[in-house]
Amino acid sequence: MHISNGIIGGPVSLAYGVVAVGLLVLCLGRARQDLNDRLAPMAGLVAAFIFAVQMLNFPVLPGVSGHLLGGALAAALVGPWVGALCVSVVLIVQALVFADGGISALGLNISNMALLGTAVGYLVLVGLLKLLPRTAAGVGFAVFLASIASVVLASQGFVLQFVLGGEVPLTIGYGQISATMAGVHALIGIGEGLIAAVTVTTVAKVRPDLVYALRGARLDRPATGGVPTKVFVLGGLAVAAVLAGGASYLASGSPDGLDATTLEGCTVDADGAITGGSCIAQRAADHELGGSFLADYGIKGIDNATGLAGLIGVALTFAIGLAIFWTVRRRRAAAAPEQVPVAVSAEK
Amino acid sequence: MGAGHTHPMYVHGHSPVHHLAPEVKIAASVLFTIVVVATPRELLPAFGAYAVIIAVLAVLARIPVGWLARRSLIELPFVATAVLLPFFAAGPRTDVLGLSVAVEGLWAGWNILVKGTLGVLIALLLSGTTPARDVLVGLDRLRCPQAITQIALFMLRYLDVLADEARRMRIARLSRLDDPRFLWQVRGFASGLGTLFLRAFERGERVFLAMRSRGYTGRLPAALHEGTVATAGQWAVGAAVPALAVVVLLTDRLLV
Amino acid sequence: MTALLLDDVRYAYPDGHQALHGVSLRIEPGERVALLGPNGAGKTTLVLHLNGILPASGLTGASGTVSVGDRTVDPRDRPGLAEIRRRVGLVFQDPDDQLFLPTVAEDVAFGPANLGLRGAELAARVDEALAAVGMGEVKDRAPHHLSLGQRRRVAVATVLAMRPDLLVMDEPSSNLDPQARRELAEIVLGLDVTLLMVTHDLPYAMQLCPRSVILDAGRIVADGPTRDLLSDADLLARHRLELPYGFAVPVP
Amino acid sequence: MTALLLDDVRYAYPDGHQALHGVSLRIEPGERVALLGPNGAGKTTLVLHLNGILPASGLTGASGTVSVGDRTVDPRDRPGLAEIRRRVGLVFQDPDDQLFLPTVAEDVAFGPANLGLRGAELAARVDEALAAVGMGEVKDRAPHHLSLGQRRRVAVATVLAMRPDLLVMDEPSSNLDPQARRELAEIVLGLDVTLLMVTHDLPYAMQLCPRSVILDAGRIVADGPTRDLLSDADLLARHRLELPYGFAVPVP
Ligand SMILES: Nc1ncnc2c1ncn2[C@@H]1O[C@H](COP(=O)(O)OP(=O)(O)OP(=O)(O)O)[C@@H](O)[C@H]1O
Ligand SMILES: Nc1ncnc2c1ncn2[C@@H]1O[C@H](COP(=O)(O)OP(=O)(O)OP(=O)(O)O)[C@@H](O)[C@H]1O
Ligand SMILES: [Mg+2]
Ligand SMILES: [Mg+2]
Repeated sequence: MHISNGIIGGPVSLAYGVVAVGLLVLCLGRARQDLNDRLAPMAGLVAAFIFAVQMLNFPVLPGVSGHLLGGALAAALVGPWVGALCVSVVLIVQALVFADGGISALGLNISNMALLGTAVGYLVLVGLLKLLPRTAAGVGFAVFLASIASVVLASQGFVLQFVLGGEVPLTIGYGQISATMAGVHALIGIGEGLIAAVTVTTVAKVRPDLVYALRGARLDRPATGGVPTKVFVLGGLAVAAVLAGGASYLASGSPDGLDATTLEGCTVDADGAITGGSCIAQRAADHELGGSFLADYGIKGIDNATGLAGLIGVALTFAIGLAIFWTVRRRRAAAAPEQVPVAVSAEK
Repeated sequence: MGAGHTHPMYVHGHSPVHHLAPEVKIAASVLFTIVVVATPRELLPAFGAYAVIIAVLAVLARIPVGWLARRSLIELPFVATAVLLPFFAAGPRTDVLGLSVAVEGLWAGWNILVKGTLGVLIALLLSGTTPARDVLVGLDRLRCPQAITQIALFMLRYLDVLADEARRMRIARLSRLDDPRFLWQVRGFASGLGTLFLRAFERGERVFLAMRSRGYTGRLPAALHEGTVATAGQWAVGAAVPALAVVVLLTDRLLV
Repeated sequence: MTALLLDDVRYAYPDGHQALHGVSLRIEPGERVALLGPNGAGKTTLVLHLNGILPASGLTGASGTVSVGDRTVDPRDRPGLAEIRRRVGLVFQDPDDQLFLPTVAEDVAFGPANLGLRGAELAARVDEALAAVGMGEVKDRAPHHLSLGQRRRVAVATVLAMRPDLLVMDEPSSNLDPQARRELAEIVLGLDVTLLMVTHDLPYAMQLCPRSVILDAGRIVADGPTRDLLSDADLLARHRLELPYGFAVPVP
Repeated sequence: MTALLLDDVRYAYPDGHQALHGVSLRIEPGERVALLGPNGAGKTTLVLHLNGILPASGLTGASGTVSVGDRTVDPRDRPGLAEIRRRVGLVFQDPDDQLFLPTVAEDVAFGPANLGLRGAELAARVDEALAAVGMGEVKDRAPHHLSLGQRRRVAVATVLAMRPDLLVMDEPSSNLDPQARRELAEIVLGLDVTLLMVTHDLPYAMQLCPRSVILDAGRIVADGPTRDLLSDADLLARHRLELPYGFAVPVP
């Protein structure tokens, strides 16, 4: 979800830059306690891993790319403070060394992906870990859902930035943009959730000492100390509610400026533009993929269905997540099964 | 294996731009980009002038045009989707080539396209003339917090380790009669990914400990890159670029 | 039919470093040959040619042909490569290049499973190979959590389990404890395979291989009975080889 | 003052595997000691304790104390650790763990630069160390583009360049060609350091180290003059050690 230069106005970019620096300083302060001999290389690996998975990206909106974000993975393995630093490092290096994401949009990108994404991922994850059984499947499922939540919410962070500082008034409402972003990112979130869940469960099984979210305890053993359970459960539930409800609320918001003629022209032209874009180098396939999402949402926008599309995306995500969780769980009919249904229904 | 061999974006060379200290180049790039972004989108000649500055720098750095073009293509699709904006924007409309487009949208699309592209080119000039590790050295000298440079250093090293471990695992599979397409079968892929992560971590951890046992304290010893510290002259040269951009911006402002 | 035939093999690494300058070699079925030579001579590079890992297809700087039995290695011919890899079992110099699955048992089973073995037969093959190298106990542990010598033994087992026709081992005895080294020698002597073994351990070469080849700077500089080569102190000294402290060529 | 003192060191890896079951050892300044033992005995694990790499701070399953000279290894005491790491030079069993910078020269310079050397003095130190292992020519190449034996030699150079008081080497001779192995022995014999060397090469141990210690299953099972230990065939056999083919303990 890199934003390039020139999409968000100068003052808003600057404001976000200031906020990002402020929060990063906070993270640095907290990270100093965490960044010991063991965590330093892990932080580097997490950053490298995120860097690698972010290479697979495609356009979702003009000047904005879609790809895995990695905030929840980072939060699970190195904790929220170092995790936010890891993702920030990825973004800084990408901007400076790989010319990916605008240098002037660094504050925006860090706010969305590093700060918002990691924070949401961590809250949801820790909340779910309190509810789910401490088995490999439980941890994997928690990471899976946390990833989806973090990706979708980070995408909404962009929408907020666009509302505040978009350089141009659009015919499509913010609700639709929000739904588009949520829908696309719910799908991205599923992919990211699977990758993150596999990675974290593998590490948790062999080297539980490396999984920050488990606080060094082995699986199947209750964690000691920490913040009261209630806080995290409530936090996780609140985020899930925002996730499910927020998108639809935004989407049903204002179909302002909707005009049948404009939209007709828009779909046709959008197609034209996509064909134009697909000739660009080797990215053709990815590009068409991104483009078609956009076109789809454009068409459906006519009858206000975009909001629904976003909501369906989120719901679908959870459904698929549940299905995977159930199959995995049935396969390893393991410890503490009676806890699970409670957790799942609460999550819904 | 080791770190710092990742120079995917580095064009080897010995130009004056290559020899400029990394901290100077970073500061100049960031400032230049900010000037570009701060330029009102209507000042067309200013953008032309920026493009000329970039072209001159590219020639000085002896960066092949083909390389710049190929590299910027990677990022360009995201910027180029800006051509969609004229169709989505609200407000008064006009006809271009028989299509009805929004004036405001045209400007907005142009804004993203030109600032995005110039930004990409500036960043490419930086990364094409500065090895990744030197960028970190530069950040370090610009007083970037050590936690960040250290994570970044490990990140670059781990990119190598990941690639290297992935290569080893691939060869191991191949030589024992695996069809690489198997890699994409979900189970194999999933367990492969997890194992890759763990292996890479443990390799990297051992390398880290080996570094520690040779006295590493969180920052590369300055003696290893003493030769590249910026002189006052270099700072002056570096400052000239954004300064020139500001001059362009101001004169254009006054003229238009 | 020769087991292995190399004809004027040249190879330059992608960074431009020329590692092989025209190597020709012929090994008959059932022969056991030691490949000797100083560090950086190109032994590993040569070995990686034997089942088509090098040269990468389309690479310039590589020429010559490698044939295994009646087949020629050709990176573009995938079924042909698969057949060659079935015949040639390669033990890498670095065990980390060989082991990649989460448990030792899975890793050893990987090759035979690709050959089509299943179920009890596969399990038996795995157990047999692990028992041969004395690593039956570590079956369910993760390879990357073993000591280096244990990893090397498991690496040998992964290849033994495939029962190759041509066994190629790159310094198999390094990091092995003395008994494991002798046991490996006994295993190899008991197998009915063609063997090409890279080693710096000249007594070990003497013990296992009647014939030796010396590679230096990417060229074969000597080829003959091991006993003769090892008795020629001048030859050895020219190529950074020498008999170790306290060792004398045993009188036959 | 003893150079190295271990007192009842126990260690379990994070996956729960207990590698050291109480090791006590004392080495006097200037002694050269060989650490022998079968694969998986815990030699590498022990060696990693000597400069505070293991145990990681806060890890359960680890106990005992390690002292180097007048200092005790304590993972929480950072300045103390830095001092210990200055004194102890550790050559890892796997050179890939040791080399990580883009060129050989930089890698060798890394340690001395951390000690505060700069400019001409640093360059001289690097050249000297590389010359000692015969790797002066590969100075500007990338370590991961070297052969395994070349990498091992460079790894030794990275530690020699730091001029440690206590030199600890984990199987330094494996993958070295025979001449390089002898040259390494000569270098070590020429240095005025305390030496602890892990090896499976018993003649090499005999040549370099007057005293040997045998570690098996995480416990020290023998400690004495190398000549005596190597002459005790029963003892050796009990711990998977044996003299190689063709070697006889030279008569003094
Ligand atoms: N990946 C690589 N890229 C470039 N050069 C390489 C690479 N690997 C090896 N070389 C070079 O090729 C030459 C031959 O290397 P090779 O690994 O074949 O030697 P070797 O005979 O196996 O040595 P050793 O006994 O040390 O294992 C050496 O000079 C080495 O530096
Ligand atoms: N990272 C690890 N995690 C878990 N167990 C390990 C790890 N490394 C080693 N072990 C185990 O600890 C024991 C001691 O290993 P160590 O590497 O110290 O052996 P070693 O004496 O050096 O053997 P070798 O001669 O083969 O190098 C072995 O049983 C090994 O399987
Ligand atoms: Mg080799
Ligand atoms: Mg060892």
